[in-house]
Amino acid sequence: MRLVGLEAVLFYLFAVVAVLFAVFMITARNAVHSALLLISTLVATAGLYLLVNAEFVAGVQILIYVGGVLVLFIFVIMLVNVKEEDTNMFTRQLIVGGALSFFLALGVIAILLQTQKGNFFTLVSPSAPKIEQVQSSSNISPSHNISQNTIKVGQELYTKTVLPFEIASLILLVAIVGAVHLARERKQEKIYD
Amino acid sequence: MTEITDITHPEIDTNEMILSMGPQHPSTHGVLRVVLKLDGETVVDLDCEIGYLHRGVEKICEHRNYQMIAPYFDRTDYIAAVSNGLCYVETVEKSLALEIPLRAQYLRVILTELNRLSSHLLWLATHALDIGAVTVFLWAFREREEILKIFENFFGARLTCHAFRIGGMTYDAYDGFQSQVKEFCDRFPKCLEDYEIMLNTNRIWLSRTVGIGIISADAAIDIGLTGPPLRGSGIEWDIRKAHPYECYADLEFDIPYGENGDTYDRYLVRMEEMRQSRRIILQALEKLPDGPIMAPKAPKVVKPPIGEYYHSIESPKGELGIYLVSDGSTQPSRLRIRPPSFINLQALRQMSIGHLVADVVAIIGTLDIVLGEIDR
Amino acid sequence: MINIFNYIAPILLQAEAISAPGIKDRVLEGLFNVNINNFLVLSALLFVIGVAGVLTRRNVIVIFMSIELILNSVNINLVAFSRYWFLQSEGKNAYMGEIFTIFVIVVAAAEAVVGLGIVIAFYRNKETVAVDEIDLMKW
Amino acid sequence: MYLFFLTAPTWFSKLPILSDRIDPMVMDYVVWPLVQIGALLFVVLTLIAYLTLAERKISAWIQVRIGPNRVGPEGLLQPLADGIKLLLKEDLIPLKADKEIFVISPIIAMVAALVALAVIPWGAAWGTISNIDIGLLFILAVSSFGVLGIILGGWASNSKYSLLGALRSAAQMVSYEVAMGLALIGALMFTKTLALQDMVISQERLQIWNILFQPVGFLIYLISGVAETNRAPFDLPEAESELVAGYHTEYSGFRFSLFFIAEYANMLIVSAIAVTVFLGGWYLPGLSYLFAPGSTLFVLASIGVFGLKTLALLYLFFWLRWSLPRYRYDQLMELSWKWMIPAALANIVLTASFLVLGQELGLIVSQNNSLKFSIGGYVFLISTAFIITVPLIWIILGQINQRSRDFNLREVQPLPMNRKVNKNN
Repeated sequence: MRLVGLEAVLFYLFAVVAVLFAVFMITARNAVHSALLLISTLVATAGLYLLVNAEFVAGVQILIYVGGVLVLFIFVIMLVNVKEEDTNMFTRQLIVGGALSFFLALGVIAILLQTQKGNFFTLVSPSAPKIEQVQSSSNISPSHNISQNTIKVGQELYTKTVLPFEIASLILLVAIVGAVHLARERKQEKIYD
Repeated sequence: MTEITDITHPEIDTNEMILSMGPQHPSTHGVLRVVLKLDGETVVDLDCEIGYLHRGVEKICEHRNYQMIAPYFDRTDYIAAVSNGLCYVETVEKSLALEIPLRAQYLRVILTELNRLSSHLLWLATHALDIGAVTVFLWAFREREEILKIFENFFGARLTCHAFRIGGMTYDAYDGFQSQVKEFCDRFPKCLEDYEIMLNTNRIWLSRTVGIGIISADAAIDIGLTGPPLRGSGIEWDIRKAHPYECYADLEFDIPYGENGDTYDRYLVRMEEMRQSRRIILQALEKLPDGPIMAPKAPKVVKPPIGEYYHSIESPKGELGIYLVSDGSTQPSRLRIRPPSFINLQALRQMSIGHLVADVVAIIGTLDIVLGEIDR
Repeated sequence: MINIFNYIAPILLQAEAISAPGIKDRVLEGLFNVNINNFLVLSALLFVIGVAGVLTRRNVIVIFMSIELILNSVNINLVAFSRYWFLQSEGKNAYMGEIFTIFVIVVAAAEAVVGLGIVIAFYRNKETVAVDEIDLMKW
Repeated sequence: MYLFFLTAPTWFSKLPILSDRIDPMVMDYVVWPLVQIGALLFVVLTLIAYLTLAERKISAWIQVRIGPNRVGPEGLLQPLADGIKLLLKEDLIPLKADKEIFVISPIIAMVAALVALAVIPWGAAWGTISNIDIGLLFILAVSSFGVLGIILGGWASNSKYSLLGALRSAAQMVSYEVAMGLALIGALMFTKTLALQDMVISQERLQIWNILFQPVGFLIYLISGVAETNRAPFDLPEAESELVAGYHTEYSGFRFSLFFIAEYANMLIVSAIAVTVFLGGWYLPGLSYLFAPGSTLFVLASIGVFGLKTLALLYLFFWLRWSLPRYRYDQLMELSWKWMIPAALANIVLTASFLVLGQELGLIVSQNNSLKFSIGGYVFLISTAFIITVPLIWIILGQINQRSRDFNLREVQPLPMNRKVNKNN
């Protein structure tokens, strides 16, 4: 796997955006700002997925995360009417937590560098497979020169991973029922019971 | 209505939200301010703040001659100016025990019924607009325009129409008045059908009005509702029938009344009233006699005998009454208006609690209030 | 400071490269030659940022968002692995990483829904969303 | 990365002046998409401006008025005047508003609306800008992104009406997105692809419009599309009689116009997708007999066909808006969750069953990721769609919703179609 030229530039663009906005997200005072910054991170991540030819996952990422989950987050923030936190944005464990995460960062990156030693910053040998380049040929029927990612993912999803797929749908069902039960009000409960 | 609490300055409750609807709001029909206490979008409680249009008409009347008072009444309920003027002159005539010439009576009836049509058309227009049917709004205005043209020819004014004097009328009908009114009446049923095509069979309109703002007959009487809101609840009460004034006794018409007391019934009642008004106008046009338009005995200086007088008529909005206390001088000692909108507005709270914000708008529309009349 | 730099720099730039001539070119060339490791580092960074958010923030909704970020960082890895494996295995079982990502997204959505349901239920009773005030099992 | 952009017409790289100076590859893969994007943005933005005029004119005709007729001949320059007015207006930001989000949310709404234009198959071959693997998913994703602009704009205004509008639109758009997505799945079974251009091509190959197989899906998609774009009778987020102007109550001038453009662009997209998925896109039976497929004339004609179909649907949007009253919020939700979504699910199940049944009966052959029908297959699928699917879904849902009245929070009364008032003389 190797991204060169424009793709590498795009990778760094998306990566920097993702990391920067993630940092801003955990330091934003206002929860809605946090949500918006998280959205930016997620969209940048979707861009990364596109770079590695995972179009379907990128689409799902935006559709579900941005269109569903984050809208839900913003909805809840509006509902509970969270104002800017003027005094204590962080818990008392700020220093401990910060230090812990810093060491975690050091550890993870050190492990990465150790295990992947030799892979970093080295020129990839010419024999490494290149990113597919598909030349378009026909004017009329473009179906064969677009990615087949969705079809492939779909085929594997419904053949090899049917059982996990069903389990996932079960999880969603349980989540729906649970959320409805948790969030309904007392008077609604009274009416139903 | 004893449990009215002051919700304009409530304690903060996180589950409930105070929404101040008005005085600048597209659908409070003027400068009504409705303070809504919402749980989500459900109305938990509401309170009306009125008085933004208060001009002290009643107080002004105490310092004017009886003739000078009359134009003030065009400006209380400016949508139904003719009816309001009629009520005032009839009260004074009642106090003077004046007999009005028959031609003047018939002309008055024609004009007030035309005014009822224009008022109901405006109600239909704004009610439909509140619920989102924009087209009905402009269609109703098209017909109202015809009526206003007749008014302009007759009174010289479109909104604050005023031609009734104590003892009769100022002007007689202009040339072609009868044919113009006749022409309008011939065209009118087709227009009503048009509105009904747009609304009566429309599922959205039905689901927005049926079962909304229900008020029972007993509750309606307790609050003192009059006019279409009362009739919508199933009470057959119309002052034109119960205590006929002018020449209504000679004219044939039906009183429409509903059963369920919801917004849809009130809508149906008003639509039927428009048909009945047209019927009255056509009869009155046919029977319109010749003769004088001013009572010969009408005094130049009006000095009602000492006493208290109350007279009420069926204005488009309900029972419009004037209570007059005379001390024998040329100016009333006290003049009190019983505005139908003011009383009808009191039902808003009872009708809206438990409904959604959108229904409050529909209910304000169905009550057909005019702030000029409420605030006076 | 200089000592610390001397200690970290070889790890960052790889010891044998330092003495080599034209280091600048090599580093730049390496930098613009994105491979799986870059994805791994990015994912690790996002993961750590998410952990920091979970550990330090008071607002429980922001904590939830940080958890989403952590899951997302895992997804980056999975997708990158999927692509890596696609090229290594010539297409055999190549989409498992992406499928796994979809499952992670599903689980994240379910988790967010239930979590936010709890937040709303909690807010109704306590009128706060600060984690350090959520300190009773029952009230 | 794959090439998302479709190929340029053959004459483009041979253009007299440019081809001498620019490499043909660059011409085809850099210059041509840029030309396309520029042309598309110009056409679409002009079209949107004139859609506002069209809406005003059409509403005027419906309401027995004349409509704008002062600026230019027959009011044709009215959009220009409106634009200048909006640009010159004072740009107000409420004091207590959240400034950053207040500024950024109309941009989000507008960008989301315009980005989706990129993948719509405006015409055959080079008439389309790009054809991506996840076309439909991309449209749904981007339009769900546009919801954020509305929600955040309403929230950032720091006004109660705006907030209520934002909350309404959040709930409304999320629920109708579900119905919308499910309604499209039935059609996907016939096209077997998410790429929008390929969908049109598959309909061209079968020589039929998908609406004939998917009447229920089309209806659900259309209704959810109207709801998704916040148009009447589902314009609750901006219901002027209840919420003043909903989420854009506090917006003025250019920022307001961005929301406005986004609304019209969304209408355009919803109509275009309906045309692509259900109404055959640029495919018109007989078009290929008039012009040679692939020729420049053919492409231009296909763009014309697509445009006409889209404009017809847009007219439907206007027509609906000016003749129907507004739904109430809970009724809107009921329509989505109790009618649209179950109906869409039932449609999926029934469509899939009939497809499988057709294959078992040998009327339909599935090969190489595309379907082939015999005459009997067409008759079978169309007749089952209209004779079985439509009435069955209607009856089942009616029954279920009749029963579910007991569980309603609010009492629902049966709607009287012919209630009359009593009269007494």
